[in-house]
Amino acid sequence: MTTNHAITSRIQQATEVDVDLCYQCGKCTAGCVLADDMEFPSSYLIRLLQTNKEENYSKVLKSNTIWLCLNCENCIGRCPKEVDIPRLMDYLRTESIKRKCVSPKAKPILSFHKSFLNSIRYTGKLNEINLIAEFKLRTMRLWQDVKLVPSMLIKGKLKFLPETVKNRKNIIRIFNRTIKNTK
Amino acid sequence: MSRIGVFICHCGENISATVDCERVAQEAGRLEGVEFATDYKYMCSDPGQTLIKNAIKEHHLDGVVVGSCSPRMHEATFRKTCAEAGLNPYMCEIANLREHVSWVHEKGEATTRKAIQIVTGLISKVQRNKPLNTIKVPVTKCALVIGGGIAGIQTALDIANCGQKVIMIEKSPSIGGHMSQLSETFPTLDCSQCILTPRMVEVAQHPNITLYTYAELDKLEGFVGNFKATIRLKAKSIDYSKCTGCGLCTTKCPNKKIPSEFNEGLGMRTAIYVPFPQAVPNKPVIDKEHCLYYQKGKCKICSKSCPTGAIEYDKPDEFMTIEVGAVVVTTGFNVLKTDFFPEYGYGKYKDVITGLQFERLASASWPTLGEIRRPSDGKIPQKVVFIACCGSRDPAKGIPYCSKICCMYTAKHAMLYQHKVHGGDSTVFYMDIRAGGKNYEEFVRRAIEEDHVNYVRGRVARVYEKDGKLIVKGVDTLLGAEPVEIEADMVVLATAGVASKGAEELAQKMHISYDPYHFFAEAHPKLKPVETNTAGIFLAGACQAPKDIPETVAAASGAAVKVVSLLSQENLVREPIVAVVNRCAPPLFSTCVGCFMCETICPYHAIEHEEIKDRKTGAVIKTIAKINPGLCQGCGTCVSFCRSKSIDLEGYTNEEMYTEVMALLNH
Amino acid sequence: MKLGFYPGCSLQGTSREYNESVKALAPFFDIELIDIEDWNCCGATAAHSVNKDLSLALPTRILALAEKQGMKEIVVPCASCFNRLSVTQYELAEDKELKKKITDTIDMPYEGTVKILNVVQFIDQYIKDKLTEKIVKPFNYKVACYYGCLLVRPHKILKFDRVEDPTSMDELMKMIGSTPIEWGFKTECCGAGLSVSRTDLVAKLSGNIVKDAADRGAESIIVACPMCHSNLDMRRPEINKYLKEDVTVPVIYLTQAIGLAVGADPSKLGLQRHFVKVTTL
Amino acid sequence: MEESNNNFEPRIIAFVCNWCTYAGADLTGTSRIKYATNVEIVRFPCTGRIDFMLLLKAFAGGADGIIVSGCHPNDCHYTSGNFHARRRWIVFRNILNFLGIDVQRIRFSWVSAAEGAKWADIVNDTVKEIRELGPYTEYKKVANYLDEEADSHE
Amino acid sequence: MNKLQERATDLLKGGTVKLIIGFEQGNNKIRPFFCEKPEDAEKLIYSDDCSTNNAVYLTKKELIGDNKIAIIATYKEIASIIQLNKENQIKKENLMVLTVDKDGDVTELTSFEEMEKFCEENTPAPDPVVAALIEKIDKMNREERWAYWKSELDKCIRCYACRAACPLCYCNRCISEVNCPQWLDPWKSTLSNIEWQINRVMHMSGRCTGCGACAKACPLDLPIGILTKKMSTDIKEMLGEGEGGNVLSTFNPNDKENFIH
Repeated sequence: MTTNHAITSRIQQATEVDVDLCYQCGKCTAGCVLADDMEFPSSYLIRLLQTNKEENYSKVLKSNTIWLCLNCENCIGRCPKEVDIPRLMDYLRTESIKRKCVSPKAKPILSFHKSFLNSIRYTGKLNEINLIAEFKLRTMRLWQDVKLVPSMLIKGKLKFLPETVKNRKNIIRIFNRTIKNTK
Repeated sequence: MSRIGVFICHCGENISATVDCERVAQEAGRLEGVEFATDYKYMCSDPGQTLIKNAIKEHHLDGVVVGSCSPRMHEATFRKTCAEAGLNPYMCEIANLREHVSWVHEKGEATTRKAIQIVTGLISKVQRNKPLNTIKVPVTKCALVIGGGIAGIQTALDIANCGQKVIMIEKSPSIGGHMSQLSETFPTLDCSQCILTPRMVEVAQHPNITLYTYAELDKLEGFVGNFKATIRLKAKSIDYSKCTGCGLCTTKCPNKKIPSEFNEGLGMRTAIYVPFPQAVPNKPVIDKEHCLYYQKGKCKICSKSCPTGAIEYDKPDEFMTIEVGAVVVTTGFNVLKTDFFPEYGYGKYKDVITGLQFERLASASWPTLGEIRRPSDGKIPQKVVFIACCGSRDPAKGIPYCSKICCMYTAKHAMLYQHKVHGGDSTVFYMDIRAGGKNYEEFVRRAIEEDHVNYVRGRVARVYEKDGKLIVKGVDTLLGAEPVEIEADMVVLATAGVASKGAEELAQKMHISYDPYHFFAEAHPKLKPVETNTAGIFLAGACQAPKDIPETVAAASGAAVKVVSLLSQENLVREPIVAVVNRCAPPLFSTCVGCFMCETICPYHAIEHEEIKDRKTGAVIKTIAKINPGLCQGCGTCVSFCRSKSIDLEGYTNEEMYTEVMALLNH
Repeated sequence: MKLGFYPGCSLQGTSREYNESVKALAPFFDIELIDIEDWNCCGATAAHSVNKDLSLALPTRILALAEKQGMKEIVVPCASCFNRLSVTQYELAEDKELKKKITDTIDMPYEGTVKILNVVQFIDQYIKDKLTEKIVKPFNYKVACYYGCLLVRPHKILKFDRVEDPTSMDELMKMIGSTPIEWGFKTECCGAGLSVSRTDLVAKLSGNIVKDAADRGAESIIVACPMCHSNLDMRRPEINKYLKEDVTVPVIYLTQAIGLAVGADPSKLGLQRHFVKVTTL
Repeated sequence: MEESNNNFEPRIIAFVCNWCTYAGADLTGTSRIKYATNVEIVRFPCTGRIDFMLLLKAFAGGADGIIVSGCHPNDCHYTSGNFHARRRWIVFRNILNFLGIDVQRIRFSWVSAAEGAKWADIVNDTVKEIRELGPYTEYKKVANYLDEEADSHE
Repeated sequence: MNKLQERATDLLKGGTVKLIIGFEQGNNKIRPFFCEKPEDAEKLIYSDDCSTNNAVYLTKKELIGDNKIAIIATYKEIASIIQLNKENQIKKENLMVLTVDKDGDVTELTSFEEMEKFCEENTPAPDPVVAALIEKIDKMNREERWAYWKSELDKCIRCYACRAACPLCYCNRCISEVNCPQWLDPWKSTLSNIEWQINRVMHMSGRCTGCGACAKACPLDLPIGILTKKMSTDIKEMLGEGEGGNVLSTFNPNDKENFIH
């Protein structure tokens, strides 16, 4: 595309979010609980997209901002122009994975999401032990939360045997049709 | 047999260069009913007009077709020429041979033939034309001004000073409006009441102005020059002819805990009250909703304390019908209250206030004599945050438009605060500073440069209270969107200006249009800014859109001139191009069958019901439509809608138009 | 009275006590909660972070199962599941093509007719009227009601309570004898999905919440979301490390508090499963 | 009377409102933009005034094509005449089409007082289209039944 | 006597109404019956097989004068009465609307809300013959349509039975009688026959209740009923429901079309 709004148009097509609606009031950032921890906060991210410059777009996709976003919806709840930032973040994360440019700082977060989905891919339900085990392997954070395990067991909060959905084929089919790879 | 005269103009060479004008005249002359036909170089010139006049007299013409430039150019000229020769001006039609023929076609047979066809069509039309007389409507020499804020005051005074009568109605107990609530005014920082109150008094004392407070418009009928307004005079429960305004009653009233409208709920008033010390008229009314006597049937302390026996309970509202020639609507605006804003606490924090409330806190007439103390505990706030664009430019929850006045008053507030609280710290969160206006930008810069108000570009997401402080979570977008958190003692919201309550209902009563936000709509955004689409009804001030005082006063004077120019005429003269419902012999009286489906089609509400009554018994025989010629603007939409062809449009009748079309084609 | 019930994964594992307390409360009001047969995980944050279609397909399967099993209303105690199911229902209702695509993906018919109730709505609708008369032991404490994000946002879709400063839980707590406090973090995010992957951030966010409640004298924090609970409760050591103080205010599910008030057995309400001891109560 | 399509000159009547299209056509003139001579303009105060019967009568009177034009939506001098007209044409056009009357021969348009060039384009387009369609013989035949009968008696 | 006849007898005997417009069994078909005397009440029957829409009589001053009358109404009459009322042609205080259910019980519909409700509940199924014919014509190309209508309407003898049968054609003076200008040639000709039908349909737009009385009245059985039917369907599709059938004298700024350029 040779237009001067290729990036924003593509985003709008995929998500129905029109980033040009944003007039940079910053209210989203002002209310964001993690704004301080992000490389740059949401309103700045939108400004980067508004420029429609490829280098700014890749800056966005490489940032940890999109992974830190908790989808708590504080931003859209208050946005005077109803720019759906959470939905935008979902899209940017997917794009970031596609382009294989996930921020190294955000790798644990993505690993967690993948472990989570893998856990339900085969059983249909989440098993927290499997989830934690896979997450630890993926991130090599072998000692994290180990202290929690005994007390969790005592309190009956962990189950070793995974519960499964009866119609497992159905679940696997859903995964195969939507997301082929969770590695 | 008709005697039509045809006059073909060469327009120098503008027409004759491509149209054979001589031949057009010749061919026209051969047509049935044409008595005289000629061509001439400049028909609009003096000799040209004399030629027409002479021909009319000499040949006893009963109709004229001038083939010349566009009727939008010279129709009025030639009609006047005909009138001067004793021919009814509406017996003259213009064939547009210049803009629609000679200037758009090449020279040739087809072009001349087209000219002949156009002339032919109009010759046939003019044969069907009827002489019409301009409509004269008498004018009632009095104006009604609805609303007694600065807009209404200025309008009323300007009209009255031109020697015309004015009736002003104001729904609250005193005139003065929002301006009377303000402390100082931008960009000069002069005291609002000091400049306003003399004018309020002038209104009350002006021999040409009759003021009714506590009064509302109930009904408006009629049309330009001839309105009939019904006014509801709400019962004040006080006989003003006896009341001396001593105020004793207000000190005795036991119900003292009613949030005062004038003080935006920050102060309290009694049930019998004068809204503020400088009120005009300076006499109390009883607020029935809060009066113990009206609510519980007991009390009457005010009556007992009144030295003149002026209190009169249980008098009903009265209705008064007045006749006026023009109406000016100056009903002003409202601002959103703090409870509109969830993220700023739904109005539950006492120290989160609106700009209008800040005006009261900063006003010299406030109990603290203008010393700024916060509402919750009366402490002097050391840190104040001002938030601009509260509800404005917020299509999601507020209103999409810019309220326009907030940038300036917020700068003024911050400046007043800095002047009054030495060592105080004020922050303004803004998105853009819109300070277009004489001395406005300079004013805002002064706030920043001289009074050191901290301007931060960004919106505030949330305000919450902790340990007696208001935590304001904002952002500085100029620092790469850096979150900013301020622990403030008071937060002032520049809440959006919105249409006044009941604006929609009022507009419907008057048949004027309003925009999606219920602000009244002007007839043209640029060229008719104080007119409405209904002739004779004008607008001024913030009932039209948020406006500051200078703009409001300018609009008010503008509206006043429109009213005065209307009222200074004995009669309104209107083009007779209006629709009429036919009448015929009994027993039909009219072919109109009274289905009234045409009522909704008329943009001017000109279609009325007319009862045809038996002359002897007075019994209604039939109800038919009647077009009010004062309201009708002559669009003719009702004419082509009417199934039984009972309505026709003078100047463009069915027969005239039918004949023109058929004649065009038959030639 | 029978109602459909979707527990979700958390309520089967880390948040067993939430499940137990909802189930323990129901019989007091003659309500039977019936699990959706063969339910699956809703996909939570992970699914919509990684793939939109998946994040819609998983909840759609759940709703389709409920429809198939003849349920008109389902109670979804987990705020995250409630949010995902509601958002999915809304999005599919808004976009017919999307609905077709997703129903094709799950190989099941889906209409979108099931009404989804969160735990507060469930109590409001089926318990509130009879609540006062059933109280045997008023829950007489100062409490901070914590709503979190997923219960109230996005307001356009969930249409639940006031989006800022909601009050429905406070009303219920008042009914059982508590004094809800005014505080500033009712709807601020606890860090939710980052619990495992970025525990440091969760400690900070949840820490701010716990501290504000404790500073204002709350004797317990009332929640209606398993994620909020596990962050505020299970992550307390990390929180206290971040706060550099020992905050001991316990975190209790709304259903547990009501359960105690109507006289349910504390062990059946799962109070013993909490990390921050509920000794004061 | 048979005219071959090549040198067939259609008769077209334009029904226009005074405030927008008539003024627009005046602007075409003042801008000296040239267009075909086949169109004659009839001036109405408003499109709302244009009776559908006049359109039928124009065909009956021998018009091969018709132009109806007025102010753009929201620009009506009388605020809503064109909105009413639009509804009228929506219904009318459907009825004509159902009856097999050639609605392609009626060109509806909005031309503002500033669109002098658009007016010229519309006229030229319409003339071209009608020229391609040929004379509206089938309607004329129905309309001139008296002539036809006279012809057959000869 | 059945319940209807009993009620009619009572109404006339007590002088509640001066006239009851209903139906009676004619020689081979049901026909309108004007019952003025109590002893005639036994002739009254209830049937929706009558080809006439009796609401047509409600605007005939010479028939009803200023008297209170009753009408035995089926769906057709009630739908027309609702529309007539919107057009200010009904004096409600002088009109009693009676209907009979399948058990023979007589109900009086006292308010227009009740009548609207009745119509909602008793909307007849669309006539498949009409629908099929419309579909057939829609499928024709324009030339075929023109040929079809030209040959059909050529037969019209301009007896105006369609006008006389229609309860909503109540004008004091029909456009066909206007002679300044003479919009329609007063005699039978293909052109003026077509023009007449276009006028009739345009004038019915938004108002037609679809009772079909026009078509049933046509002595030549011309398919004129499908013109109004087609128009009504199109209007609903393109413009939605107008206010009070007032389709051509109301508007929506967002009305959609695709032919104005």
